[in-house]
Parts: sequence; structure tokens; C-alpha cells
Amino acid sequence: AGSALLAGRGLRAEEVASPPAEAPYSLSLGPGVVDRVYGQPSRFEAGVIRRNVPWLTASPETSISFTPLQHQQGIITPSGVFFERYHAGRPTVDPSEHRLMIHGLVDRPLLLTMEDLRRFPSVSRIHFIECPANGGMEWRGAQLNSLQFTHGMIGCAEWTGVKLSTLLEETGLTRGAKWVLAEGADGAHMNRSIPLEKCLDDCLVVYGQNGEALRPEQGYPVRLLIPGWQGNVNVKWLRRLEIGNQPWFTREETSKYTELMPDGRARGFTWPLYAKSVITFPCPEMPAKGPGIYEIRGFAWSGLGKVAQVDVSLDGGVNWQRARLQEPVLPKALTRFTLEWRWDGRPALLQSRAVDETGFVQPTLAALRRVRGTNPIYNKNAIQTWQVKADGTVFNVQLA
Amino acid sequence: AGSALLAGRGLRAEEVASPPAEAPYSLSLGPGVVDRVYGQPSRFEAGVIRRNVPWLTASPETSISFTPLQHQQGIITPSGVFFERYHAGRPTVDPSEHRLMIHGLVDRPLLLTMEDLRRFPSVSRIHFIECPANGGMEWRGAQLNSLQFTHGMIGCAEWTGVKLSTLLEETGLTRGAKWVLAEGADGAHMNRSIPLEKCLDDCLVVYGQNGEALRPEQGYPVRLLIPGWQGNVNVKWLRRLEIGNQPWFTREETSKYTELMPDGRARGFTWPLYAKSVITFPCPEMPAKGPGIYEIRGFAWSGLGKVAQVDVSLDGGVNWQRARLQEPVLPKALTRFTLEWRWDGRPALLQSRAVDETGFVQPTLAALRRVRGTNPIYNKNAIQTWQVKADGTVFNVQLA
Amino acid sequence: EERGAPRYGYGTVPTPEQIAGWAIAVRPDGQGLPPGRGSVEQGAEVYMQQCAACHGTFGEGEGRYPKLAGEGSLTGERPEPTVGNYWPFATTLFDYINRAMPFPAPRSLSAEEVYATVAYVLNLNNVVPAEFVADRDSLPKVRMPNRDGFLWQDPRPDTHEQACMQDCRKPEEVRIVSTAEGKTLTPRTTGPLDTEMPQ
Amino acid sequence: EERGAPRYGYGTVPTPEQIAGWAIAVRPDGQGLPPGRGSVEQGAEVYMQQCAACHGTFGEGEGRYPKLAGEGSLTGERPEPTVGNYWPFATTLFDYINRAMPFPAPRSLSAEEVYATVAYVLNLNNVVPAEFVADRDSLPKVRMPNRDGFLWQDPRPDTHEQACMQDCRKPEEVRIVSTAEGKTLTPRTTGPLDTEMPQ
Ligand code: HEC
Ligand code: HEC
Ligand SMILES: [Ca+2]
Ligand SMILES: [Ca+2]
Ligand SMILES: [Ca+2]
Ligand SMILES: [Ca+2]
Ligand SMILES: [Ca+2]
Ligand SMILES: [Ca+2]
Ligand SMILES: [Co+2]
Ligand SMILES: [Co+2]
Repeated sequence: AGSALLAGRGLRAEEVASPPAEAPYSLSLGPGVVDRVYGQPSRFEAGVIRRNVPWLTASPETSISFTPLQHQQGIITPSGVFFERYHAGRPTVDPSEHRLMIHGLVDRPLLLTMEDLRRFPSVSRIHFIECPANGGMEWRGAQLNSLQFTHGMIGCAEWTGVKLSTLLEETGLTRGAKWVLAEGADGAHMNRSIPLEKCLDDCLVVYGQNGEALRPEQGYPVRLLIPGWQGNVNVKWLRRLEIGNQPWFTREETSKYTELMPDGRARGFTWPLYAKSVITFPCPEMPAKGPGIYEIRGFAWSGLGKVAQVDVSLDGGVNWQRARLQEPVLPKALTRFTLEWRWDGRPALLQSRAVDETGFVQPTLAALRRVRGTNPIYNKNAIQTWQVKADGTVFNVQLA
Repeated sequence: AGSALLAGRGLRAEEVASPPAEAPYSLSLGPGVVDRVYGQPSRFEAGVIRRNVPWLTASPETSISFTPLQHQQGIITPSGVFFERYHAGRPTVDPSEHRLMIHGLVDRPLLLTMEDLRRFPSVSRIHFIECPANGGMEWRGAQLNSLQFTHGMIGCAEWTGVKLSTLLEETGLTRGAKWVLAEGADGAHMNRSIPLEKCLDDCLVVYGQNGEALRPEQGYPVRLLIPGWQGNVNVKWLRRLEIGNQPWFTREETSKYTELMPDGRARGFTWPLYAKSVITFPCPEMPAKGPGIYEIRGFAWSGLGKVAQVDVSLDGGVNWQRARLQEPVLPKALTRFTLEWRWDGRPALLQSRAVDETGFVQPTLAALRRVRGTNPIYNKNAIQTWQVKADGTVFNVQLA
Repeated sequence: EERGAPRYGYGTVPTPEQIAGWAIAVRPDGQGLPPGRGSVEQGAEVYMQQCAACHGTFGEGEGRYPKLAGEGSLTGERPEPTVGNYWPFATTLFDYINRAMPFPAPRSLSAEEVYATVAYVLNLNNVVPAEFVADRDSLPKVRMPNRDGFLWQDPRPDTHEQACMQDCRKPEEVRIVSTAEGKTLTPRTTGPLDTEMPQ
Repeated sequence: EERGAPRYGYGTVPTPEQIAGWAIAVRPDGQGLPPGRGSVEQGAEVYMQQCAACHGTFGEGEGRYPKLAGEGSLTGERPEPTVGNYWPFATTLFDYINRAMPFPAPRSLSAEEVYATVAYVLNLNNVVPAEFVADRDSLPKVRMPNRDGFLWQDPRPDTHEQACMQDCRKPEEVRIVSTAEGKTLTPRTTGPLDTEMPQ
């Protein structure tokens, strides 16, 4: 009995799931609950991973891997593929042994265990973290034919922790306090100077990421979150905060994370990430497939606040259309935008342009180069152009 | 040279990370980038897992596992520990073979591949999914001394997919269309009747969860999302939508997911989850440790819209204080609340009470029992009482 | 949009055969019931071979597997809703057994076998006589004992509490009437999964 | 809150020794520099043993490891910023080498060894003479060639585009000047991680 139905078991792969057949998994019991007490993506998603560009750095211990933005479905970056930036590899920190020390120009220096830290009033915020080198390989010309590699030094998560201001109220501040040095427990002992004003504004000391403990890749058990500012200042594996009256001018804020201008002078302390956006579909990894209606999709963000508007051009910037923004639009967070695109199959030059709530308009690469030349490495927030060819393939190009 | 620093390597565990010692990981290189192309939580978080109550069901293939809410740090439930409810185990679906069929009272029946589905206009929404049996073991009395087991049949995620209304506009609807039957591809072929009105309102057909593909546990490659309604109607591994003019009265909406009242009559089609809340700290798993200032933390939610207000009582409901709500407060989503608690070390009875934007006030268990008795199993949204003893331990209790 | 003209045009139109292959849902009015028939007697045979191990020879349920027969009261301390005293429609039995049973091998029964087990389970519950034959005509006509036992309109909100803030109840009335303390029902919530807790 | 009275009281007060054990940051004014000293000559020895393998005998950098010496121009096509032509403060060298170098064994050098390598790297860059001895007094006084090469006030926004919507530029001026097409620099973005791409 039931042989017509069971016949599904003998069909070729393409036919099995098509009605009227039943797939094997519809005819049997699968694994039960707590088969996996901590779940994983489907094995059919095995290609959705962080990837690196081996030629970019001397060694993987001081390097970066990229978020597969071409697969990101909403504003939350899955913790499993959130980009990683290490300067001495990833330390494996035992939270019971970890300490956060706060000292310097304070009334009462403080040494905190993770348990102490979690007891303070907590807040959760959705914010992006972007490395200012994101896209930095493209100042001189289009190099990488990939969304993941041109824009993947970014992730957005729900972070939970303590306001840095709460901790600094607990220690008290003494006269002259103006700067905070943050230091990591990794081999690089990563250190950055941050103006006290920003610390008291919206910075957090976070131990939670997307509902669970921070991932080791993002600083377990505790990191700084400096909303809207360059990734590097969000010190991971945070162990020390020293309050001082002047900046330290550390290697990461002099030799690195400064932008060399055409006149040979350099800009330093250029922390905020200005408004930026990118189309995530179509993109080199996600081509179009013949004429028809598509939904152009992308992300916009600004380190200065909320995204106010995103426009999309199909003709390399001659004409623009207003894209739809996806709620919730949160400050200093990835914001999804979409626009219907009836593609006639002719070549197109796709661009997106973000405008943030300060009124700042994302510039073209040409405009950026006019001011900054091609040597800054960092803070390349230019409009990205995707060339869509008649066959639907997509290439990373730069326009005059 | 450097022997004083290296001495850290010889110290006892409690001392190594305490200054002035350096932990071993601060003195060496850790694994580099792409060491793990898809990341995992720290091994020190190995206890943060889904757990089940073996005596609850006949077999793990038709059972439930619980979200470890006592560890949840924000409104997003990590996909790795999002509760799982199976009726025939978890099917392993190959997305290239999966199909969604829409037929019945439509102008144009439709058979869609996953690729087809992803091409439709997409939206992302943050919503909770709760099994209406959440807390159902406690109608007759306090049984389980655990937040995870009394409240863990819930999770909240950012879901991405297509509006069901978009799909039904594509098929067109013919006269008389009033109900939609949703059916899964699992061995249970889970089926539920849903009023068309709700389908056209805010329902989604989702393929994304927290930025990546839906997890197999939550219906990979595609599930229904019926915001604010009982978990069971959010059919997973969705393969079929049939439009009809009357409900099907399936086993899951007659034998199950109906509430038996004291008079022996039962309520059916009681879909929305009414306003509810629970204190997640302190709780049985997370006791207090001596007198001092604590932050009471918890979640509130409502299937009817946004949480408007949460109150906390320390004395079993005699007096209440307004808790602080964490932004963003989203409709039909978990909402974090917090309240400072200066604990003098005397026994306390902690309660939280949610009020939603419709004005509905979460009831006491006594009030609920007065109307519904103790046999309904489902929809127990009563106020939870945690008894805090002088030693800080916390017990699940019920009050007169 | 013009009726008959899809806006996006993605996907294909399933053939009537494809629709029929998946459209297994059965409604109280009989819509969806396939051809075929099955008697109580035939059902007894299938049931003993394919169902009794879990649901018990008399539908009493083995272990924690569901009881399928019962005519007990639906009021009182621990009512046991089953097909006989609870299910409003006999068609639901066909729909469910056909899609989900036997538990380890769903969809392995022929339409005849499903009709027969439905007849058998109904008879176990004394809803139909021993001569009953289930088919697409007879099943919708079976009047289940609890046919009118359901309210299909959600009467909620059925509590109307106020968000009182001060002196909301008498402190002396605040009394613990039940506690989980000391009960041994809770699996471990730290360390690895508790696999020692009995089923 | 009363000054001196913490609100929450969590945690402990670190001892001065504990603070000193971790407070390794060094400022341009010399704050944070430890006792000790090191000469260019001593530095040459440490450098050859501990640094040259990566940074090159003359600070020219091996493979993709950073070049440490260079006096080239900071304008033009591909300027190479290094200690000599770019770093504004000599104290930063102490701070960084002391916390992060040698790369595989950070914090393994004594204060003397760090001072010595700092002196050596400065000399490689012709910033100090061969007789230079680095210590907490001499280092803050070293004037780096690019000391005034930085603007520490962010001049942005430095672009002032308008969100023009129609006919924003001449279509004939829209011209591709660079493309990644045909370049072989992009690692694979499907399947397993691309491990064949050369460093
Ligand atoms: C190996 C065990 C097993 C076998 C064999 C089995 N069942 Fe079941 N049956 C179950 C379980 C478990 C459930 C509950 C499933 C759920 O709720 O997800 C169930 C549920 C049912 C229900 C619904 C009960 C209710 O009150 O809602 C019916 C009816 C049923 N089975 C009939 C049958 C019939 C008829 C057969 C044989 C053709 C059969 N079962 C074979 C385990 C079994
Ligand atoms: C095994 C390789 C290796 C060894 C040995 C090594 N370094 Fe490095 N060094 C690096 C790498 C890699 C970086 C870049 C690290 C980063 O950016 O995160 C670096 C960076 C530096 C820098 C900063 C360069 C810049 O322009 O910002 C200095 C200065 C430096 N090293 C000095 C030293 C000294 C002094 C020693 C020996 C005591 C040493 N290094 C030993 C690999 C090495
Ligand atoms: Ca058969
Ligand atoms: Ca197959
Ligand atoms: Ca040494
Ligand atoms: Ca240790
Ligand atoms: Ca028996
Ligand atoms: Ca060399
Ligand atoms: Co860096
Ligand atoms: Co269920």
C-alpha cells in the first residue's frame, strides 16, 4: 500500500521535492530536540563564511576577515560570520580570570571581575562596527571583484553592556581628566586614546552580542563599543582604562589609522565613520539572471546618527530614485534599503547614495579623491558602482 | 629579561589575570583570522544551551527544548539556542529541491523555488515566537524551579522574507477566499488554518533569521511568521499554502492548542499571545549574592502590539514600581525592562507586570484561574512570582 | 494589476497533478477525502500491527504516547481529552493519521488503511458501531460527541486587571500556596545537558 | 552622589603595585617610561636576534612585514610611511615595541632591551646619531622629522555633495575608468575558504 507515495524515494533528485512526490525527510522522523543543544546553520549554507585576502597582510594573526554581506538578510550580522580583525591573533580568555582595571585621573581606581561588571546597570544597543580600512584597497582603482571583499569589514549587532559613563561615575573623575586610554589583553595589548567627551556620551563596555556572550572573535569576555567610530577604537578583550589629561599618540593613532593627504600631511584622530552605503543585490557575487523585476537591496549607515535617505541610480549617477528604508532605522546601525528595478536587460551602472540625519551626502569617489588623493587608506566612504552587463554579471568599477 | 612579567605563567589561576601578571594569551599569538570561518561561542559558555524536560513528552522527535532565557543579554535570541519544537523531528531540507506551492481559491496557482521566493520584495522584522504551552506545566501549581523551563518556549529574532500579502497578490484571490491552510514538509506535515485577514495583515514567509539563512531548527529553508500568534501556526519547513473558504479544523487546532475551561467546554482559535513578562534576573538560575544594589532585569512582550509599561513588585503585588523600558520597543517583540533594586537582604517576592499598547494588563495567576481553571494547558500569561530568600536563592512560587 | 496578470511572474504554475499530489488536507465537510473505504474490522488489523505498540491495544496509550480512546468527563481535576470525548470532527482523524501516522513512517498507509484505522479508532471510542465503514461520504456525517463543545470565537480579554501601583492588596493576604522548592522535577540547568532525568 | 562614595561599590580597589603592573602606556611627554636605558649598539644586537628576520637587516621589511626605516617622500604615487618619515613621536616606538613586539612573544623584552631597540630603529632612520642612548629623559626630547606633519583636528566634512535627483551629470561623462574585471586579485567567494590564493 502507499506505493505511489513511496515512489518518491526512487525519483531523481530534481523531482523528489516537487509535488506529487514526498521527499525522504517527509516520510520519516528527523533528529529530535536537543539533538544539537547549540545549533548551526544548515549544511547547505556551508559557503556563507568569513573569508580573507591572503595577500593583504603579513600573517593571519595580524589581519582581517570579511563579513559575507552578499548573504546578510537583515540588519543583524550573524555572530558566526561577523568580521574579525586581530593584531596578535585571538586570545582565549577565561572570564573568571579576566579583570578590567580603571585608574588614572579618578577618585577611586577600580578592579572589576566580569561578575562585577555584569552587575552594573545594563543597556542593549544595535550598532555597526566598521573598520575604517573597509574598501581601502580601492583608493587607486577597482581591485577586488566582490562585495564581501570591498565592503565586508563591517558588522552590526545588538550589544549589551554597561555605559562607560556609569563606570566613570563610579570611579569619579579628578580635575584635568580629558582622555581615556583603552587597552586590550591580547598579545598586541592594543591601545587607543579616546576623548572623555565621547566616553561619557554613548560608549559602552559590552559583554553581550546578539543576545549571548560576546564571541571570542569580537573580544570575549568584554570589549569597548564606541558607536559610529572607527572599528579599531572598539578595543577588544578590554582589560584596562586609564584616564589622563592628554592623548597617548599610540602607534595605532599615528603610524596607522591616519590618512595621508596629497600634500604629504596626514590627518589623525579622524574617528567617526561618515555616511556610506552599498548595494548588496545585485553585486559581483549575486548577479542578475535575465530581464525582469528585481529588488535592489542594500545597506546604508552613518557614524553620525540615523540614515535619513538613500537614493539609487541605475545610470552611473545621472538620475536617482529614492529607495525605501526598512524600519527600525536606528542611529549608527546598518539600515536596509530596497528599490524595485524593472531590468530590460541592458547594461546598467548601479549606485547607492546615503544621506544621514546631519544632512551629509555620501560622496562620489571622484569627489573624495579631489580632496584626499589616493593615499589615505582609511575612511573611503565613497559611492560604489556596480556594472551590470547584459548577461547579468556584475563588476566592481570606478567612474570618471 | 622580562622574568617578572613571565612569572605570570607560574601563578595560580586566580592570580594570573590580576595585575601585575600577564596571562599566557597576552604573551603570545592566538589563532589568526579565518581560523574559524564560522564562529562559535567561547568554550567557557558551554553551559548556555537549549535544554529539555524529558518527562514532558513521549519522545524527543515530538517535543520541545527551551531557550536559556536566564543568559539572554538583549532582545535578540541567539539562533544557536532559540527554542525548538518538533512534531516529527527536524527534517534536513535541501533548499534547491524545496518548493512552496500556493493554490486553492486563487486566480493563478504558483509553485516557487527558494530562488523564486527570495526574488520577491523582502522585509525584515524583529518579532518573538512563543509556544502557547510556555509555562503550561504550572497551571495547577509551581513545578519547575527554573526560568529556562517555565518561560523558555520563546525566542525573538530578526526575520527576513516576503510579505504573505505580496505572494497572495501575485496569485490573486478568488471569491470566497477566507482561510489559508499552511502545511510543512516535515514528517508531521504540520497543518494549520489561518484567517486570510491575518495573512494579509502582517504575516511573512521568511527565509532569514538574525541576518543569515533560517536555522534548520526554525524551519530551514522557509517558514511562516505569524507575528504575535501562538508558535504552532508559524509553520516550519513550509511547503504548501491552500486558500479556502472555511477552516480545516486540523488536529493541532482541535485536539491540541485549544483550552479546556472549567465547565468542560473548550476555546479554539485563540491565536494571539496576550501581554506577558518575566524577571530574568534574579531567577532560580541566577540568585542574588548578599545585600546590595542589583539591577532587576526582564523581558515583556505582547502579541497585540508594543509593550507600553512594565511594573515590578518586590512584595508579591502589594506595591509596584515602574520599570525602565529599553529602546527600541518594537511591536510583537521582546522588550527589555530594568529596575534598580537596593536589596536589604530580607526575603522578597518579585513580580513583573506588563501592560501593552491596547491597555491590556497582564493578570495574576489567581485572576486567570478564576476564569479559566487549571486545565487549559495553553495561554498561561500570568504574572510570575520569584521568591528571594535571605540567602539570595530564588524559588518559583505561586501566591494566593 | 490586471486580473490574471501576475506582477512578478516568478515561479511556475503547478499542474493539477502536482496540486493533487500535495493537497492532502481534509475538511469537516469532506473536502479533500480521497476515494476508498475501510471497515472497523480491517482497521483492527492495521491498528494492531501499526499503532497498538504506542497507543495501546484499547487506545489507552503506552508510556507517554497519546491515549486515543476515552469517554471521561472534561471537568474536574485532570480531565483526559481524547478522540471520544473531545475531538469535534471525525474528518480530522483522517487528515491527521494520513499525514502524520504511524509516527515513525508518516504517509506510509494507503487511503484504505487510513479509512480503516479511522473507523477502528472511532469504534474504540464507541462513536460508531462495529459495522461502520469509513469513506468520503460516511465520515463527514459522523457526529462526534463533543461536536458542540468548542467556542470558536476568542472571548479574550477575559481578565480585566488594573495596573494599580500602591497598596494593591492586603499584605497579609500575600501567601505562597505552591512552590517548586523541594520538587525533583527540574532537570539540571548548568553544565552539559541533563540526560539522567527520567522520561 | 557624595564625592568619594561609590554608588554601587562593586569590585575592589587595585593596589598601586597592581596598577603599575599593567599601566604600560607611554606618552609623548615621557609619562609611563620606565627606568633603564639602551644604546644604539646594544639595540643592534637585540634587533639582529629578535627583529631582523621580519623587519629586515636594515629595517627594509621582509615579505609583507612592515618596513621600519625609510626617508622617502610622503607625496606622489605610493609613499611609504615609516618611523623615519612619518611617526611624530619617538615615545610611541617604546610604547609599541614594549607592548607588541617581537610579534610572536610580546612583552618578552626587558625595559633595557626595548630602549635599545628604540635607539637602534631611530638610528636606522637617521633620526639619532650612533652614540644615542635612549632612556626616560632622552626619548621625549627626540624631535621626529614628521613631528608637525599631522592635523589632529578632523577637518571633515570635506566633501559637500548635494543629493541631486535628476540630470545630475552629463550622461556622456559617465565613463568607467577602472574595473576589477579580469584582475586576478579576488579570492574565491563560494565554496570552502580559498587557501590557494598566494600571500
Ligand atoms: C512509535 C509510536 C507511534 C505509532 C506506531 C503510532 N503513533 Fe500515533 N502518535 C504517536 C505520537 C508520539 C503522537 C503525538 C504526536 C504529536 O503530538 O506531535 C501520536 C498521535 C496520534 C493521534 C492524535 C492523538 C491526539 O489526541 O491528538 C492519533 C489519532 C494517532 N496518533 C493515531 C495513530 C494511528 C492510527 C497509528 C497507526 C496507524 C499510530 N498513531 C501509530 C506515536 C505513535
Ligand atoms: C615574526 C615577525 C616579527 C618579529 C620577529 C618582529 N616584528 Fe615587529 N612587526 C611585525 C608585524 C606583523 C607588525 C605589524 C603588526 C600589526 O600591524 O598588527 C610589526 C610592527 C612593528 C612596528 C610598527 C611598524 C609600523 O610602521 O607601524 C615596529 C616599530 C616593530 N614591529 C618593531 C619590532 C621590533 C623592535 C622587533 C624586535 C624586538 C620586532 N618588531 C620583531 C612582525 C614582527
Ligand atoms: Ca503502505
Ligand atoms: Ca532529494
Ligand atoms: Ca626577555
Ligand atoms: Ca590562567
Ligand atoms: Ca497497554
Ligand atoms: Ca632583507
Ligand atoms: Co588595526
Ligand atoms: Co505543537
